[in-house]
Amino acid sequence: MSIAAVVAYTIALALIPQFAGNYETRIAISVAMFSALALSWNFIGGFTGYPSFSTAAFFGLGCYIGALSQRAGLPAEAAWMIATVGVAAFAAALGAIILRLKGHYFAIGSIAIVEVTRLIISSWGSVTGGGDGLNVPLMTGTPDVVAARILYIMLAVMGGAFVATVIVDRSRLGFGLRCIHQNEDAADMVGVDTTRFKIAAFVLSALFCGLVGAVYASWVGYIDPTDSFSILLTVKVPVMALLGGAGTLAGPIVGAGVFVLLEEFFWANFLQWNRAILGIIIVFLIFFLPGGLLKIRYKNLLKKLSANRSADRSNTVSEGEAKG
Amino acid sequence: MTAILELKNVSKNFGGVSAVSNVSFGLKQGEIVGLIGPNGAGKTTLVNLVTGVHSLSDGQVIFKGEDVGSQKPFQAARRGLARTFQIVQPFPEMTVLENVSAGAVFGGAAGGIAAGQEAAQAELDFVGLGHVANEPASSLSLPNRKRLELAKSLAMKPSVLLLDEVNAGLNASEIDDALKLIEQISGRGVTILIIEHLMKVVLSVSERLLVLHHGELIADGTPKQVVEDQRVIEAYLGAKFAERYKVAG
Amino acid sequence: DEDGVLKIGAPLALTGGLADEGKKQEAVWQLWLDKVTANGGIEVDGKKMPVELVYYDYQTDGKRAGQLAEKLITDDGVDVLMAPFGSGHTKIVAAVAERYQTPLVACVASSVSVYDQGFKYLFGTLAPNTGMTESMVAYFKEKMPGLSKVAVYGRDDVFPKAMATALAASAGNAGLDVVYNELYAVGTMDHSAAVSAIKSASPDWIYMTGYTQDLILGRKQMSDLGIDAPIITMVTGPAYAEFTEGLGELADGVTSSTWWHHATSYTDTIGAWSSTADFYKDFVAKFGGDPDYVHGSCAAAADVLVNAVQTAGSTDKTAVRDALAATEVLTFYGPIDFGDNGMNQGREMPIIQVQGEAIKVLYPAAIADAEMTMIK
Amino acid sequence: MAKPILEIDGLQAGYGDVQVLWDIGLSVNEGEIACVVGSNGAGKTTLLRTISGLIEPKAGSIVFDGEEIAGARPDEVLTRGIAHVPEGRRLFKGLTVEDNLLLGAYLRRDKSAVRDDMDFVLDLFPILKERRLQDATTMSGGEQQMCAIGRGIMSRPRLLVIDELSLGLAPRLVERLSEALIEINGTGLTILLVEQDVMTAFDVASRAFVIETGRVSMSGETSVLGEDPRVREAYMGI
Amino acid sequence: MDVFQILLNGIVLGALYACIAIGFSLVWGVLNVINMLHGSFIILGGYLTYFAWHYTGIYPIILLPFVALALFALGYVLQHLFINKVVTAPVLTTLTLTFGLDMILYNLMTVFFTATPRRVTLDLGTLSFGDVYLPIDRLLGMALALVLTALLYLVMRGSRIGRAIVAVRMDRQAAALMGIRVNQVYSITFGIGALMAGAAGAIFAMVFPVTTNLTGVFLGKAFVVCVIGGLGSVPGALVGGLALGLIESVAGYTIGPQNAITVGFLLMLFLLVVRPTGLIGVKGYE
Ligand SMILES: Nc1ncnc2c1ncn2[C@@H]1O[C@H](COP(=O)(O)OP(=O)(O)OP(=O)(O)O)[C@@H](O)[C@H]1O
Ligand SMILES: Nc1ncnc2c1ncn2[C@@H]1O[C@H](COP(=O)(O)OP(=O)(O)OP(=O)(O)O)[C@@H](O)[C@H]1O
Ligand SMILES: [Mg+2]
Ligand SMILES: [Mg+2]
Repeated sequence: MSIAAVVAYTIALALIPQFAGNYETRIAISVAMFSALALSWNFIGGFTGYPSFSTAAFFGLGCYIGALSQRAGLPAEAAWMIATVGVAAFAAALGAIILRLKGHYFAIGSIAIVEVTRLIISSWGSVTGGGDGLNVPLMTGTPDVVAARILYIMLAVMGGAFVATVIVDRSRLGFGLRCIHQNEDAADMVGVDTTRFKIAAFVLSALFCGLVGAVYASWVGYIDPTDSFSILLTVKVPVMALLGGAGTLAGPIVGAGVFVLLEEFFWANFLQWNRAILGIIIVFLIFFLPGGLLKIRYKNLLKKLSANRSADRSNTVSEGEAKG
Repeated sequence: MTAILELKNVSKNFGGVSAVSNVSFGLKQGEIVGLIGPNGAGKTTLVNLVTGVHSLSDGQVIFKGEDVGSQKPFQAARRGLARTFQIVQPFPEMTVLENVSAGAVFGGAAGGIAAGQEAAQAELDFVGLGHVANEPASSLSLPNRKRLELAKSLAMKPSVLLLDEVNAGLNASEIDDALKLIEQISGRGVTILIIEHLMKVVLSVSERLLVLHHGELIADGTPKQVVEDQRVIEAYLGAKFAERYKVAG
Repeated sequence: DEDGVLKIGAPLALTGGLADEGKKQEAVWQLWLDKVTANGGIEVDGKKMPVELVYYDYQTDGKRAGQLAEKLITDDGVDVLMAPFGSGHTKIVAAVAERYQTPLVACVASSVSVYDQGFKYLFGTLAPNTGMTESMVAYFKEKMPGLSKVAVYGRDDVFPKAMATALAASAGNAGLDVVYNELYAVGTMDHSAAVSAIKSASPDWIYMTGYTQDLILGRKQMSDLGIDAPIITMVTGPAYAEFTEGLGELADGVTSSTWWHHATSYTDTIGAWSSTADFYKDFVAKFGGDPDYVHGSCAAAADVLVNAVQTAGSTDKTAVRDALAATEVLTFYGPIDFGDNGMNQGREMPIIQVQGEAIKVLYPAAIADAEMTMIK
Repeated sequence: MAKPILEIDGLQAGYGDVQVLWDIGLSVNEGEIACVVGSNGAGKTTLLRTISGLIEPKAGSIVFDGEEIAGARPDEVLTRGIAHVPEGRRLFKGLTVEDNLLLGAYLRRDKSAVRDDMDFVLDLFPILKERRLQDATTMSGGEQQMCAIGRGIMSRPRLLVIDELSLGLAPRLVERLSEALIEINGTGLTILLVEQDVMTAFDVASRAFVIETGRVSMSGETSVLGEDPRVREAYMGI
Repeated sequence: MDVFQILLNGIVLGALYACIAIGFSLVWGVLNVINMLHGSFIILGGYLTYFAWHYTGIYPIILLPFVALALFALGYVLQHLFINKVVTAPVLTTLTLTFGLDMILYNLMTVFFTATPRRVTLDLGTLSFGDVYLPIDRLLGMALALVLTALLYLVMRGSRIGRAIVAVRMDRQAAALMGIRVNQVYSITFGIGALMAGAAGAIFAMVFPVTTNLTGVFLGKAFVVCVIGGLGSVPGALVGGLALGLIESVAGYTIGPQNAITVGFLLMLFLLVVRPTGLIGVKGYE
């Protein structure tokens, strides 16, 4: 069911250049791009339950590897492939180290990765241009053609990430990742090779980000460390996945679409307050849609609105149960 | 006949604390062996050493003739060394069936996920949880969670099963059912090491008893020998128990 | 536009890190627009053409700046664009403008790296950094004959880095000894280590670039750690009022160079204001404080755009571009003459110094209103 | 006729949508040791949690010493004089035995009396005196249970409620603890005990309540109940 | 001597870093919440101090306790109204929540205070010992930071609320059974976290220019310090702060300021992997 819906949605997005202008196409590109990022994040954050904030590191590295390859004279397509492979390899190596961390520690480690990669890229000026950023060869063709092309590519990446999600969900890998999410020690004990599974999830979560980053670099024509390794991006992407429903198949796509459109709307209409409004949406989301849009249970929603009186107690007991 | 699982001079230190020191024993194929000892004697630690949760400070663990001293827990599981946790470790938001399937899919022989579910359902019926197969694991009461642990490890088709206090919290009548279960498992040819403070359980099913005290093995013999051992009474059983036991004969 | 309106678009950083700069752009453009509208629009081909200004906040987020530039071109149908603050974001917007063949005037981007991409639709009102650094080195050598050692310390960000690099090169070429030459990473909170290192190199001249908050702290730490270099230059520090406010007495004696200062006096100029004094009067009347180079350059950018439309006789993008390329005019901000790469060339840029509470112009001699003093 | 200190009537409680206690009615007399037995999942722990305020009841009343305490917060219940020793001991990791005991007296302001009670507890459990400065959670299970009980006593309660006294403890320790409980009770403290090992529970307590699926199904003197064939079959395996 | 100057710079800076990190560490260690608001709290403290000083001329040190109390109130209320409701949820939830709250606070600050850097221009001068200089405002800042750290340490060790905080950190249910009102303790802890941030902000306003642009930088420092020193531990934050100050100072001098921050982050990553408990793990009452 949700697979059919995603296919229909993808086709609808793909038709936008035919019916609407470049501005709408650009939004569609953003939607596809963030959907792909959120789907990627879902492998590690949704399935595996590891609070990863490394998205921007993978995205940024993808930008830079893609840009540098193109500047070295490779055609764009080859540059994108190199970026994908490079970022995946980076994630595999990194995963072996930081996936030993759990919970908050992992969260911190993954944020630190973003900072460290940013700092290294910016201080390695001789290769990366440092704070000056890099110009990426512009794609040839009229703006309409370029925009449509970028849209199709981003949609293809999103489609690829979704297909990967479906496959993983139905395979041993997905089952194992869910086990790890629930209880890692127990997963280990029933024979899940947790290290390998987690690295696989981490690599999956990096691979599409790297690709998206490289395509993005070709699209915008100029990248710099601050924009490529943005902390905001690294938090936004998980929020999108949560908004739609982390761990579900189509949730990240729903979340990314809704988020991008909301952002667009508030930003166009509440100039000065758009950040605060986004903050309010996040707060609202945490309280009223903890399972995401795809898991709304309206009965509970009403209850939530009226409850919370006995927070003192419910907290303490649920904690007690968690400890067995 | 050689032992299926053998520990040779196994030791474990945590920082300065020596939790297990120089323990050696073997389990013969098909045997049920009880492991008792005061709280903190090192029983759980021993299980953790055998299943690769902790690394050995010293000594060897030999399973089916192979030195497995440096294995990871998942490797132990795939080799056929299954265990239950003293502090139960379910996958709380999965159904009971999914919990057990995980054992079948990853630790057992089951090929795909569907085959795993089938095997899991069979084990659930076996331990008496068939009727709650589709409930979330978090809704089970503690003893049922322990049974779930048991089903999960059975689904892994183990050749050696290490049971760490699976019966704690059961009352005397419930224990009787549990005993039958253990005997049936043993009937499948599974070698069992059972840790329990409930003497009723240990004494009824064990063919042999090991006693751990301050990390050292202080007795290894038939239940009768062990229960009458003065050191065991002093360290573990207490005078009153010894008296009751004598009276009961 | 076909409908006879000149539509100018601009993505602006009205919130986020560069909000203060973005708001300056917004303010001065509003001033400019009011002036133009009061005249009934601009005169093109003998007819009055109204001018419309469309801008959006891009939240100091580069991605958004590009997205907005595209929205402005395709959705709002603007005829020409003006770029936001800073070389980095200008680059992003320039790529979009180039793709849509829409003329873009960059008013606050001076790094050559912005202009060396062969873009045809990009023009900048600021002059190349090197011009600024070379004249500064020459001027200081003249004022302080013993000047031999210079320390350069800059933020690793497009513009500050470009300035630091240019100065180090200019100083080296002029035979000065560059005794310290380092960049600091974005996100550096404290400058003790660098300032101590600079101190042990005992330079005669310290040249630091960065955001205002960096410069305030840097200046303060130089004093705290006992540095006694006679010349301290901070770019663009003193050009902004916040710098002097944030530093108080410590600002005294700090030099800087800037692309424009209101003490310059150009007369008989094209555009909305007929002289620098005219602009200054209007600005002070509306905002109270003094304008800085951002204000000047941005207003002048609007002027040259209008001038190009008038020369072209229409808002046709290609025609306007060609007219811009051929521009050679005098505005209240000074002469504007776009070179081959689109940058404004051949200007003499002022060197300024904080003296007491005020900003004084030291150079060029024609507009100087004070003698340089050394920091004790 | 002994005076009841705790009277529970028509109590219903549970977790979220799951109701566990359906209709609990029981009373504990001042100065006695009473016990609650029942099979797994019958709701014993839930009952204790409801008494101590960790769970809010859905219906029913809990009267302690003449005052209604149903729905009160844990700190309010403790202030009134009920201390709860939870299942699994739950000692504070990283704190010494002494600090753990002092936390039991968290709500008390009478410093010198707290000192006296500390001495009392350390005399009652001499092993704790030896381990006063050891991290409490590094002790053996039985020692930890003693510490948990001691911590309960430190609040100077009038009613001490203990969940699963013997769970996971070596037989010898269970024996020692039973003796200790009787000794504490001798100082006038009322005790309500939950225990799976019915044999041990009946040795210690004078009266018992049997809970089945959230209801009290039988109650009475342990000497009488201990002979009841239904109890013997269902709970003592005889 | 250069060496002394570098070490001294590092120590003074380190004490200020510690001050940034303590509140953050406490909230993380006790509530298990990564408080993304922390950077904004510090800046808010800085702005409040600046404006109060600017308009009344009252000496910032006198303002410090008031600013700190104002932040305590803000923190208490935020925890009480929002964070307490999800405090047992997974990391991702609480982190995202505080991130959302931070976006709101940040937006409010940029609208009301703008991003213009502000500084309390007291300029107290500098002490010099031969070639080694010690700025008086920094010395004062360090002293205040150390006093605050010591006070908090004493509170944690000696006071009732300190004991309650520690108990809750270990086991909330058991703490509730000791009569501790868990949610209230949470709110107080979060309030103390904000209070320390406010105090740090007040100190910073005297030493550094305050601007909203710096919230992320402060937050980043807090992260690094906490991980280096050990979560939830007051002495840990002090050790972590000093370590980071020294590292940045030495690295900035020897390998250049461009890489100094990278070194700090790398050290943090390294420690995370080899010793997640930090240099000083939490033990008992700290
Ligand atoms: N990870 C660890 N770190 C430090 N010490 C440990 C660790 N695990 C166990 N210990 C210590 O090792 C000793 C043995 O503990 P273990 O859990 O094996 O005892 P046990 O015999 O299973 O006791 P029980 O019957 O109470 O379950 C104890 O003193 C315990 O505190
Ligand atoms: N936190 C919880 N959330 C939901 N259900 C729970 C929770 N805790 C217990 N239950 C359920 O409530 C019922 C009663 O549990 P309770 O722990 O009160 O039983 P008990 O009599 O103490 O049993 P035991 O002998 O196992 O300790 C069980 O069915 C259990 O599954
Ligand atoms: Mg054990
Ligand atoms: Mg119970």
